[in-house]
Amino acid sequence: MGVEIAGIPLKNPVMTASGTFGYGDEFSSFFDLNALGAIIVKTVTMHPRPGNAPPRIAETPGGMLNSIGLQNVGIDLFLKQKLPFLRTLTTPLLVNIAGKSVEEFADLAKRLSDAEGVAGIEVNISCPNVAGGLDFGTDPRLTYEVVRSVRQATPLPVIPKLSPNVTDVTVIARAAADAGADALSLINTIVGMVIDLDSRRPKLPGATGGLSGPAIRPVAVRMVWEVAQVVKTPIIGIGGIMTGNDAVEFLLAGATAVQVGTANFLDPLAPMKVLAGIESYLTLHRFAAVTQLVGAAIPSETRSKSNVHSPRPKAK
Amino acid sequence: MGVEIAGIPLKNPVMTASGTFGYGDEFSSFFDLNALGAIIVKTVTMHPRPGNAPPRIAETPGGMLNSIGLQNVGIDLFLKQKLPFLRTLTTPLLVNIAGKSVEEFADLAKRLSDAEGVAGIEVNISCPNVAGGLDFGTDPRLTYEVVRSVRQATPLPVIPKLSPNVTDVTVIARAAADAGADALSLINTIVGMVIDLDSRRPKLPGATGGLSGPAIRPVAVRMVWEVAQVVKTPIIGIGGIMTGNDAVEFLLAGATAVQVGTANFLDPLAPMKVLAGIESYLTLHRFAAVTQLVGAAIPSETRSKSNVHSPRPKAK
Amino acid sequence: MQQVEVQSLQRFHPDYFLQRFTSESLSFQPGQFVMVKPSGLFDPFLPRAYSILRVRRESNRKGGHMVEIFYKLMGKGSRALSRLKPGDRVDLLGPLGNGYHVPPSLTTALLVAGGIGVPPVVALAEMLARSQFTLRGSQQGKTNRRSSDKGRRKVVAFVGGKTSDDVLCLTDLRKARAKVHVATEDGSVGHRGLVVDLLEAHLKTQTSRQGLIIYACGPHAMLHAVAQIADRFQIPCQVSLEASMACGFGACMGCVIPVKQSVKEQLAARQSTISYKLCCKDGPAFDAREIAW
Amino acid sequence: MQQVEVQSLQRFHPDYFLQRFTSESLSFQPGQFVMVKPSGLFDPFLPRAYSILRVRRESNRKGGHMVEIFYKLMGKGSRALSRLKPGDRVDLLGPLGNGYHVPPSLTTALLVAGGIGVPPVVALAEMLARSQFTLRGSQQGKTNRRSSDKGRRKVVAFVGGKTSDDVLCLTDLRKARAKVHVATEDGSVGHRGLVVDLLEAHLKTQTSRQGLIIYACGPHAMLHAVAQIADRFQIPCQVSLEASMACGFGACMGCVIPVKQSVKEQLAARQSTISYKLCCKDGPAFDAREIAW
Ligand SMILES: Cc1cc2nc3c(=O)[nH]c(=O)nc-3n(C[C@H](O)[C@H](O)[C@H](O)COP(=O)(O)OP(=O)(O)OC[C@H]3O[C@@H](n4cnc5c(N)ncnc54)[C@H](O)[C@@H]3O)c2cc1C
Ligand SMILES: Cc1cc2nc3c(=O)[nH]c(=O)nc-3n(C[C@H](O)[C@H](O)[C@H](O)COP(=O)(O)OP(=O)(O)OC[C@H]3O[C@@H](n4cnc5c(N)ncnc54)[C@H](O)[C@@H]3O)c2cc1C
Ligand SMILES: Cc1cc2nc3c(=O)[nH]c(=O)nc-3n(C[C@H](O)[C@H](O)[C@H](O)COP(=O)(O)O)c2cc1C
Ligand SMILES: Cc1cc2nc3c(=O)[nH]c(=O)nc-3n(C[C@H](O)[C@H](O)[C@H](O)COP(=O)(O)O)c2cc1C
Ligand code: FES
Ligand code: FES
Repeated sequence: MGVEIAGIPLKNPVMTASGTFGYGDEFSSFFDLNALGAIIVKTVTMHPRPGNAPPRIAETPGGMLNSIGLQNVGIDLFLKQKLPFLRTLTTPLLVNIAGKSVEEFADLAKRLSDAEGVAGIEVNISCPNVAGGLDFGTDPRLTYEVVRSVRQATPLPVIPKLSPNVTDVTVIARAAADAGADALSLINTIVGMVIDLDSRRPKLPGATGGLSGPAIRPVAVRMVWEVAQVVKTPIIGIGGIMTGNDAVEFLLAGATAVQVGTANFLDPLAPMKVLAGIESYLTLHRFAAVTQLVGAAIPSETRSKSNVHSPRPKAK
Repeated sequence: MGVEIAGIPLKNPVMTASGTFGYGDEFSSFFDLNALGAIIVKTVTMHPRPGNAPPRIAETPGGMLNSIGLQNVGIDLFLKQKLPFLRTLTTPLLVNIAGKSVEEFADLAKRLSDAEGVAGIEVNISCPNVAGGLDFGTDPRLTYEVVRSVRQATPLPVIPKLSPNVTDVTVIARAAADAGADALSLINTIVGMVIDLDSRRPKLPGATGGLSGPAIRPVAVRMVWEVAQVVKTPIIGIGGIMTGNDAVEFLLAGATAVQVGTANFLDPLAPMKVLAGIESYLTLHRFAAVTQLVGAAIPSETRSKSNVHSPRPKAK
Repeated sequence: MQQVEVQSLQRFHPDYFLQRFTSESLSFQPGQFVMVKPSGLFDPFLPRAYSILRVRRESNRKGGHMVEIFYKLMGKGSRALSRLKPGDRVDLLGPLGNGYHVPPSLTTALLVAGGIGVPPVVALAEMLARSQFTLRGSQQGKTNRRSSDKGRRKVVAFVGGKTSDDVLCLTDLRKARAKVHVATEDGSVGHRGLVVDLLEAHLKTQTSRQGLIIYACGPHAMLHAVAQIADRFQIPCQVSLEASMACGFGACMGCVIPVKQSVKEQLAARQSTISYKLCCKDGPAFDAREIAW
Repeated sequence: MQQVEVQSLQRFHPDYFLQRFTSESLSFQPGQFVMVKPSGLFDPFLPRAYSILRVRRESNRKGGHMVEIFYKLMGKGSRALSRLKPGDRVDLLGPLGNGYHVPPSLTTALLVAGGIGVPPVVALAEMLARSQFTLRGSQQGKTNRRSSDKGRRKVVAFVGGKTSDDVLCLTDLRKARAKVHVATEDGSVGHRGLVVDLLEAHLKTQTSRQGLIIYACGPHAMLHAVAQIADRFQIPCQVSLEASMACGFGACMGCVIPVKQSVKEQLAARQSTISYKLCCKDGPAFDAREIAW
C-alpha cells in the first residue's frame, strides 16, 4: 500500500484533511495514528486566531458548510504545545499553513523548516472563510508568487492546496507546478450558503461557508482528473471521501494519495475504513500495488503524468 | 403569488428548468400545465442535435450528472412540431437557445421573435456538455457580446442563463446586465465526474457531466445572493430545488422566481408541490405577497436591487 | 408518483428479492415498468426502473392492489430496497413505457430470459395464460392455428443463468402453462451452455414459423445474440432493453438507445447519422430490427 | 462509533420521543451525550447530539446494554430518528463531553430544566438517587449536612415548559426522590410563568446556601436567566449548553461557545479579545460564570 508523494514515502495513501482532524490528539483514542499514511493538521497561522462567531456549521444535502475561520493557536504555540505529541508518531506530519501575505507564508515555512518532525508543508491558498483567504488561490499569478516564496524559504516538500472556486483549475495548478510545488492538494471547499427559514438570514454569520462532503465529490474528482492531465506533479485528492471506493475513484482519476475530511466527523474511524476499503478493492480486482490505480482512468494518450516524482530533500 | 420577471407577468414564481421538462407534453398527463408560473423548454439549437452517446446519466450523492449534449429537434421542427401545443397554454413560454457563435444566438432569437406564443428567450451560455458550450458563459466579454447581439436581435425579454463554473459569478452577471439582460437565470450545472469502479473509466463517455440536484443547492443560493447584491436585474434561482422551502431560500437570497429541474425526474408533480410549499410558507409566516420574500435575507445596507423592473415589450 | 408501502419482501437464494407494494389500482402491459425509490433517501438519489412482475388484486388490510417486482441485489438502489421493512414508504411511478406488443396473429410466444431479465417474460406468460386467443377475421386465413381449439397461445420459455441459482421463476412459468427449457453456464441444471443455444436448437426443429414471436429480456449481449438468431430465422423479435434512467417518462433524455436510421432520417439529419430512441418512452420493448446493436 | 439497533420507540404527546438503542456496555456522567444518526442516510447528513437520559443494564435478547435518549421532534434529524422501527440501524458515538460536575461538597442539587432540556437533569437526579453521599475527610468540617444520615443528597427540581405537554419526565424525577416544582407559561399546570421565577422564589426562602449547586439545562435565554440568579445568590451554577455540532468530539471546531477571557489570555491574544471553548469537548456542562452570555 506504500506510495511516495512529494518525495515523502508513505505507508499508505490515506491522509487526514486539514481542519477535520484537529491536531490528531482527539483521534488517538479511536485508533492508532501510526496506521495513517500521513497526518495533516488544522491550518496554522502566524498569530493565534479565535476563529469566526458561531454558528459555524450548517448542514446541506450530502454535505455541510463550515465557517471556522482558521481558528488555531498560532505557530508559536503549535510548535510548543502540539508538535511534541505529533512528533512521537511514525506517521509523517504535513503542516498546513496560511499567511496574510506572500512574506508571511514564507516566514511560516521557515519556522517549520527549523522544527523537528515536520515532513512537509501544505500551503492553504484556498480557505474561503477568512477575508482575503481565497485571493491567493484564485489568481494564477498570486498562486505562483506564494508557492515560489515558500519554495525558496524551505527545503521541505511544498504542497499547495488549491481552490475549486475557479473557472479553470488547470491554470492555477500549472502556476503552482511552475513555482516548484512538489505535490498538489485538491480540493478545498466550495463556497456555499444556507439561509435559515425562520430568521430569514444566512445560517452562518458570515453568510457564506465552505461546502464539503459527498455532495462535492464529483466536482473534486473532475478537478483531479483535469489537473492530472496537465501537470506531472503528484496529486492528493480530497473531497467527499467516505469509503474506500470513493478513494479509489480519486486514485483512478489521477491522485497518488487522498485525504479524508468531513467523513471524520461522522465516524472517527473513517480513515481506517477508507484504507481497508482500498485494500479490498485491490484484492478484489487483483492489483499488486496501489500505485497501479493512479491515473488508470485516464486514456493513455492523454496520460502525461508519471506518478514517480523526483525525490525532494526529506524532513529532518 | 404573482410576480413579474423580465417584464413578463407570472401567475406564480415557479418555472420548469430547461432540459428537465421536455417540451411540456410528458408532464401534461400529470398536472395542468397552466398552473405553472412559466415553462422553459429544452435548449433549442439551429440544427437538430442527436445528443451524446449513452450512458448519459450518473448518480451522485444528493444529485446526478448528465451529459445529454443538447439533444433537440432544432429550431425548424421546434417551431413546427412543439410550439403549437405549448401555444395552447396560458402559461408563458420561455424558449432556451444555444448557438455556436454570437451570430447563431442572434439568428435563433430572430426566428423566435417572429413566432407566436414565445414570451421570452433564455440564453444558454452555460451548457457544460457540448464542445465550446461553456466558453461564452465563463468569459465576461463573450457573455457581453452574446447577450448584446441577442438583445439587438429581438424585442422579446432576454434572460441569459449563467454558469457556476467561474471564479466570480458577479463579473459575468454584470457583463450580462450591462449588455441589456432583462433577467438572469442562475445556475446551470457544475462540471463533475464519476468514475466506474468496474470498468475503471469515467461513467459518462465524455468523461465529465453537469452536476445538478440538492447537492449543488448551497452553491446556487450563494451565487444568487452574490449577484443580487451587484445588479438590479431580476434573478431566476435554479439549483437543487426539491421543496417549497428550498424555493423560499432562493427567494430570500434575492431571486424573484425559481426553476425546478432535477426534482421533476424524481416526481413529475414536483413543481406543483414546490408551489404549494411556497404558499404554505407565506401563510405560516404571514406574508401577503411572495414578492415580500425577494431578497429579504440581504441586509438592507447592501440591498442594491429592486425587484420591480422596468417593463419590456411583451411577447406578441 | 404515488407513495406506497412495502407489503412484503421475500428473499431467494442468494441475491434475488420479490417485493410487494400496496398500490392504487394499476393495470399494465407485460414489459412495462415502475420507477421505485425508498421515500426520502438522497443516496441513492435517483429512482430505479423495475419491470412489473405482476399486479395482484387480492385485497389485503389496506384494500386495493399489490404491485410485485423481482430484482437482483446489485448496487445502491437495489440494496436500499432490500433493506426496507413492511410498512416502509416507497415512491412509485408507473406503469411506464411500452411493453411487449402481442399482435392477434401470435400463436406461439417464444420467451427468452437471461438471469434477472425474467420478470417481464413471466408477466407476458401469465397474461397469455389469462387471455383468450381470438383471431380477427382479416387475419384468420393467414394464421395456422396449431394449438387446439382451447383458445390459448402456446408459450415456450427459454430461461438461462450462470448457475442453478440464477434460473428464476420457473414455477411461475410452468403455472402459466409454459413449456420451460433451462440452460446454465455451469451445467448445474438443464443444458450446459447459453440460453440462446436452446432457442436456436428449438427453432431448427420447427417446420413452420408462422405465428411465432420471440420475446426476450436479459443481458445486452444475450439480446443481441437473440436478435441475430431471429434475423436468421426471419422471426419477429421483441427485446426489452435497459438504460441508465433518471425519470422513466421521457423528460430527461438520459435513457437513449441507439437505433438504425431510416433513409428519410438520414437525409433529414444534416449533421450526423446517429439516431436515438428513448428506452423509457419508446421502449423498453423494441422490435429487435430497430436497434443499432 | 458503534452501529447499534433501535430497540424501542415511545411517543409522548405531542412531539416527544423516548428511544432506546441496544449498545455495548457504556458508563456515563449525567450531562454527557451521544451523537446519533440513522445509518446510511445522507440527508440529514450530520449526526445529532442527544443527552444520555439513562443506560439500562437489563439484558434483552441481544444481551448487553440499552442507551436511552429523549427528544423533541424539531427538524430533519429528529424526524429521521422518530421514523425508525425496532431493528433499524443507527450510528452512535459516545458518551462524549463533560457532564455535570458533582463535588463531594454537594448537599442539595437544584435542578432547573426547560422543555426538552430535561434529559441531563433527570440523569443527574437518578445518579444522585443511586449514589451514596460520602464526605471526604478534609471537607467534612466545612459541610453542613442538613439531610439526615441516610447518605443521600437532597434534590429539588424545577421543571418548566410552554404548556402542560411540555413539562416532561416528572415521574422519573419523583421516582429519583426529587422534590418537583412545575411552571408553565400558560398556567395549564403548576405555577403560571417561568421556571426561573420558581427557582428565585425558592432561593429566597433558603437560609443557608452551603452545599447548594444549581444544575440547569434548557433554552439559552432560560440558562442566562438562571446564571444571573445564581450570580445574585452566589450559588455555584452549571449549565448544559447547545451548539451546532458536526463531530461531537473536538475535531471540527464548529461548536464554539463564547467564554469570558482570563486576564492572562487577554494579554496573550494580540489580535482579539474573543475567546471560545468547544461545547462538545470542554462542555456541554459549563460553569455558568465562564460563559460570555
Ligand atoms: C426498463 C427497466 C426494467 C428493469 N427491470 C428490472 C427488474 O425487473 N429486476 C431487476 O433486478 N432489475 C431491473 N432493471 C435494472 C434496475 O433498474 C437497476 O439498474 C438494477 O437494480 C441495479 O441498480 P442498483 O441501484 O442496485 O445498482 P447500481 O448501483 O445502480 O449499479 C450496479 C451496477 O449495475 C450497473 N447498472 C446500473 N444500472 C444499469 C442499467 N440500467 N443497465 C446496465 N447496467 C446498469 C452499474 O453501472 C453498476 O455497475 C431494469 C432496468 C430498466 C431500465
Ligand atoms: C450536547 C447536546 C445535547 C442535546 N440533547 C438533546 C436532547 O436530549 N433532546 C433533544 O431533543 N435535543 C437535544 N439536543 C438538540 C439536538 O442535538 C438537535 O439540535 C435537535 O434534535 C434538533 O435537530 P433536528 O435535526 O431535529 O432539527 P434541525 O433541522 O437541525 O433544526 C431544527 C431547528 O432547530 C435549530 N437547531 C438545530 N440544532 C440546534 C442547536 N444545537 N441549538 C440551537 N438550535 C438548533 C435549527 O436552526 C432549526 O431552526 C442536544 C444538543 C446538544 C448540543
Ligand atoms: C470543519 C472544516 C474545517 C476545515 N478547515 C480547514 C483548514 O483549516 N485548512 C484547510 O486547508 N482546509 C480546511 N478544510 C477543508 C478540508 O481540509 C477539505 O479540503 C474539504 O473539507 C474537502 O474534503 P471533505 O469533503 O472530505 O471534507 C476544512 C473543512 C471542514 C469541513
Ligand atoms: C438532464 C438535464 C438536462 C438539462 N438540459 C439543459 C438544457 O438543455 N439547457 C439548459 O439551459 N439547462 C439544462 N439543464 C440544467 C437545468 O436547467 C438546471 O439549470 C440545473 O439542472 C440545476 O437545477 P436543478 O438542480 O434543479 O436540476 C439540464 C439539467 C439536467 C439535469
Ligand atoms: S429515463 Fe428520462 S427520458 Fe427516459
Ligand atoms: S462538535 Fe466538532 S468540535 Fe465540537
